[in-house]
Amino acid sequence: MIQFQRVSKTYSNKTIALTGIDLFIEKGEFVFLVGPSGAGKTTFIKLVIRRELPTEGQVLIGRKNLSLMKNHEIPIFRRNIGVIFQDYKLLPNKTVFENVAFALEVIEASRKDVLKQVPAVLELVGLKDKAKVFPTELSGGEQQRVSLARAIVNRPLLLLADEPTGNLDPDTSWGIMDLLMEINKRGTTIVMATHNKNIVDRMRRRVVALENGQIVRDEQKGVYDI
Amino acid sequence: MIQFQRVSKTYSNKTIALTGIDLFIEKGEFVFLVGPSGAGKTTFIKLVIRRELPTEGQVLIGRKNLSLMKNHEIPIFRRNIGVIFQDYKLLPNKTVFENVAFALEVIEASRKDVLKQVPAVLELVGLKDKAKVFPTELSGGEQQRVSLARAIVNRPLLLLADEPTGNLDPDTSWGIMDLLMEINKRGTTIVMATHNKNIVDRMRRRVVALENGQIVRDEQKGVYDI
Amino acid sequence: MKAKTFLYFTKEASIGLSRNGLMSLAAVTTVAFSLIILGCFFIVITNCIHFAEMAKGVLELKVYLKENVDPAPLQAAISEFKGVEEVRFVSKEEGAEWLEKSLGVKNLFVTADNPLPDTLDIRLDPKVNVKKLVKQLDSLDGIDEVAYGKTFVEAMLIIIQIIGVLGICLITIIGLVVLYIIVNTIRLTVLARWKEIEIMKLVGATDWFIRWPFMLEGIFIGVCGTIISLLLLTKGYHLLYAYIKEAAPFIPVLSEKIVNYRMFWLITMVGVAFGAVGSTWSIKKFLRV
Amino acid sequence: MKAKTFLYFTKEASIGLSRNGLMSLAAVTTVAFSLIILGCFFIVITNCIHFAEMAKGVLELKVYLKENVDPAPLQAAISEFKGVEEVRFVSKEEGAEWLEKSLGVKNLFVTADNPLPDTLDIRLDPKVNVKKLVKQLDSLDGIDEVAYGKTFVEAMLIIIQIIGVLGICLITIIGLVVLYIIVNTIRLTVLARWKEIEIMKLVGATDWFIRWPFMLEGIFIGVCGTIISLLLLTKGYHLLYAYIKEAAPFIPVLSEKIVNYRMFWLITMVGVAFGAVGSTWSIKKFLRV
Ligand SMILES: Nc1ncnc2c1ncn2[C@@H]1O[C@H](COP(=O)(O)OP(=O)(O)OP(=O)(O)O)[C@@H](O)[C@H]1O
Ligand SMILES: Nc1ncnc2c1ncn2[C@@H]1O[C@H](COP(=O)(O)OP(=O)(O)OP(=O)(O)O)[C@@H](O)[C@H]1O
Ligand SMILES: [Mg+2]
Ligand SMILES: [Mg+2]
Repeated sequence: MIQFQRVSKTYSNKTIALTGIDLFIEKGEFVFLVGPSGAGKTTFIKLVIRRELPTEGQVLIGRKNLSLMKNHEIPIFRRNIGVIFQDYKLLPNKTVFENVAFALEVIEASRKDVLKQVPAVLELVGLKDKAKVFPTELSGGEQQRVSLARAIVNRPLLLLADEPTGNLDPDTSWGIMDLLMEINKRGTTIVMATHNKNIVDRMRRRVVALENGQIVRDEQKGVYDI
Repeated sequence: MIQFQRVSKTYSNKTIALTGIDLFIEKGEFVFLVGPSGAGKTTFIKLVIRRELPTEGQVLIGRKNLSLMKNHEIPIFRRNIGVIFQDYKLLPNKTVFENVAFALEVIEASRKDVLKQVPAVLELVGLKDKAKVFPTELSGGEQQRVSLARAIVNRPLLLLADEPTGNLDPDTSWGIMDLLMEINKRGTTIVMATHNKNIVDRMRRRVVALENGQIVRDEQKGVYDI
Repeated sequence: MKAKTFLYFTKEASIGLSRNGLMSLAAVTTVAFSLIILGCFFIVITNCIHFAEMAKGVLELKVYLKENVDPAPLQAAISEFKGVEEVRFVSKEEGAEWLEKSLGVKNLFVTADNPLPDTLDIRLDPKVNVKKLVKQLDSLDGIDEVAYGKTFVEAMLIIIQIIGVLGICLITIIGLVVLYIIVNTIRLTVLARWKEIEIMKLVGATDWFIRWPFMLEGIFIGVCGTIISLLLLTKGYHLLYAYIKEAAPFIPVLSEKIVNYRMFWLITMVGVAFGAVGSTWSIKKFLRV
Repeated sequence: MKAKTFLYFTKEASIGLSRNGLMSLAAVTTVAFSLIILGCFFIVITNCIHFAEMAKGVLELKVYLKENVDPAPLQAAISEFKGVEEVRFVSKEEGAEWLEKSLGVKNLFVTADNPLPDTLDIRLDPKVNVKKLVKQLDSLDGIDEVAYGKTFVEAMLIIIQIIGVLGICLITIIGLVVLYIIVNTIRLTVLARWKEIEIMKLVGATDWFIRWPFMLEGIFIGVCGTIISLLLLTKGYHLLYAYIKEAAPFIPVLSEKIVNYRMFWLITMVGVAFGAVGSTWSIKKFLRV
């Protein structure tokens, strides 16, 4: 599903975010991406959704080499990937409902589908009451869950979650994790960047640890620390 | 230091965020504010810095009743409070250095002080190398630490930290907690809203638990859960 | 594009406008006011040109004939010259009559010979080259003098020409400036929202999917600006027209109907088209995500 | 305010401008272009008014005297009338001379009596009320007719007056519109940054601390726009002046020096002052945090 071949990423201000990453993630896997602040987790995710291009090496998603992808292919490509952004990236001028619906509007889903699926997914993340509210009127954790709802509403093949429980209390976090596991069971590949030791340690899934832009550990059924 | 007298807050869209809060926090205390997502923790902090006014009841900081405070007093009042915002609230057009320096510029500190204290505090939060970089070029955890640096640079009497470790790995989080305890020891009152069970449980400080806008628990040397 | 999608775009555009209320308002008023400037210029300049055109109608050259010359062949020859619209023969007797009338005296030449010459009055085509025409006339046999009003005619023609040239230059400059202001204003509203565009792209929206609502917003801003400016301009011209017809009925002012008609097209095209272009062109930069 | 703080504000403003490059550029060009419109209008209108003023210099009324009337007392009386600038006596002999010259014939009245009347040529004050003056003249003894060019004079005076009134109305309207556009443009740049203002307030900045850099930015945008527009306008007027002096030297165009001087003040005031006002006024709303 995801294949990194000797990938390096240096930002335009010369910050080296990733160096020589070699990684293969299979379809249906659930992978934790861990590592200290600034290790390159978000950069990894940006490379996967082609928000950034690698300065060296190749990123392959499915059979697509992202560096060779044409401009008009990008939107179509991104529709198969759900992303929970670390900074949520909600549209400030749209209500919660509209924000989630947007992921369906772009694939020109029917009105009926929108009206059915959006409330359902908002129910799942516990924000049924907040449908008509704007993101600026939400608490941090609520915004995070809207981002999650938008990421999963069109049942993507690949789900990238960047610190999806950073602003959630443990109970809500576990609720979200149950949801992600459920989605994973239905076949969605999940890559989750996280600092939540409790979750990683209890789930015992594959753990890829980054440090200074390099992979320092890659374990099946791993834990947060060494 | 902080006194809430039967405080209620209903937002303009009729969301009830806090109801009947009675709370007294003494000078020099270290208080954890816990509670599920949407419980009203951020609203509490907004009331303390007079970002919002209570719809009912009184908020007293020091001897000041915030509802009676005159407009021109507000900036002066806020300068004695450091805030780590949940969404960081960094100025996008200023570098890391300038963002931190801003808290000193507003009190018209001398150039010398700025050049001395800003690098020192950036060193403390581990962002010495990032001084010349813009917030958009930082990772989530790095932005969070800039917000922290700005909050503490002018040695405020009161420090409000809204989820200050949400995007930090456990090691860095503990580093930050050590820093906060150090500051607390020097006499600064600290109120910290958090979801980090590990930290709360290990520190054993006063815990105020909110739920649905009400205080459900207020323990000295408390833990995260009941 | 499905009808449903287009409907969606329209809804999006109107939502975008209303939720960015302050910005939209600022943009609409700026567009309206720029168009008012354009309209004012247009009114002034078309009327100046109209005035000049009218003035052309009264241009004349006078040719004095030598005594006892047959005017008919000369009249025919001059009619063929370039820049000549009409040639009228005025006999010495008619000339005397006219002189008596304009001097307010009677029987000017009853006791004496009429010393006035026979005359050919030449009405000129506005595109005439006066100098060349005068040379041609001078070279004709039987002509005593080409005289009356020569410099006046030349001056008038040049003024008319200058009004035309400057008018067109000015309206072009102002038109471009107004266009720029409109495009730029809409650009500013888009610049403020580049983050939204980025987010949309990250969620998988195609460029067109993003562009359409912005374009419709631009068009809508253009339409609103157009309507407001047209209302004010037609009202303004109505008042101006009444004022001038009252104060100076002899000034040839263009009728409201003509001005409103031309202005409608000018303003609508500029306002609407460039509202759309402005927004489309502005988001281009931000679509590269 | 400490000098250090002011320095800080200036630094802040220039940083703000450069880091919002695209927005600043858009704002500067919009301001410059609006001022160019104002300048164009100003040039056209001041020249029209100047032209009209010049035209006033040639206004005359002619009064024909009855035969054998002594002109001196009449001349003295008329000089006292309101709206009269100068009264000149033209005897019948002088009149005949003038007529001979302008008709191009000689010895017009050698064989006959000179039938022309003695005349008083009255040069008018531009502020004259022609109808009233004519009535006054008619009531005088010894006057045969007030005749020559009456309607022409009346028409000219009204046209001159209309040019003045309309010119001032137009320049005021355009001035206000340009002001509005400038204020609004700067407003749009501030609107895009209201979040920054909120953050600054939350960190303890006073209103003035926030306002100053924005105000300086506004002034700077105004200054840049002013400089650009003045350069283009003076260059443009230079070309126009040369063109008209070449093509139609008889048209009285205002000298470059006068226009540039007046325009400099108008544009600088509008551009700079309202750059500052625009930004200050715009952030007001966002300071309530
Ligand atoms: N847009 C950017 N431009 C320049 N440098 C950047 C940019 N984004 C991130 N960086 C830098 O690249 C490095 C890796 O950043 P990244 O966001 O991938 O870290 P991360 O692992 O997600 O950290 P965190 O846990 O704090 O979110 C950091 O040093 C960061 O400062
Ligand atoms: N500006 C606002 N306008 C309207 N409602 C708001 C606003 N801010 C917050 N709320 C609502 O008030 C309630 C309390 O929000 P608050 O941000 O205080 O929660 P919180 O305890 O900080 O949650 P979290 O842990 O997710 O940050 C929530 O239901 C939220 O939706
Ligand atoms: Mg990150
Ligand atoms: Mg919160």
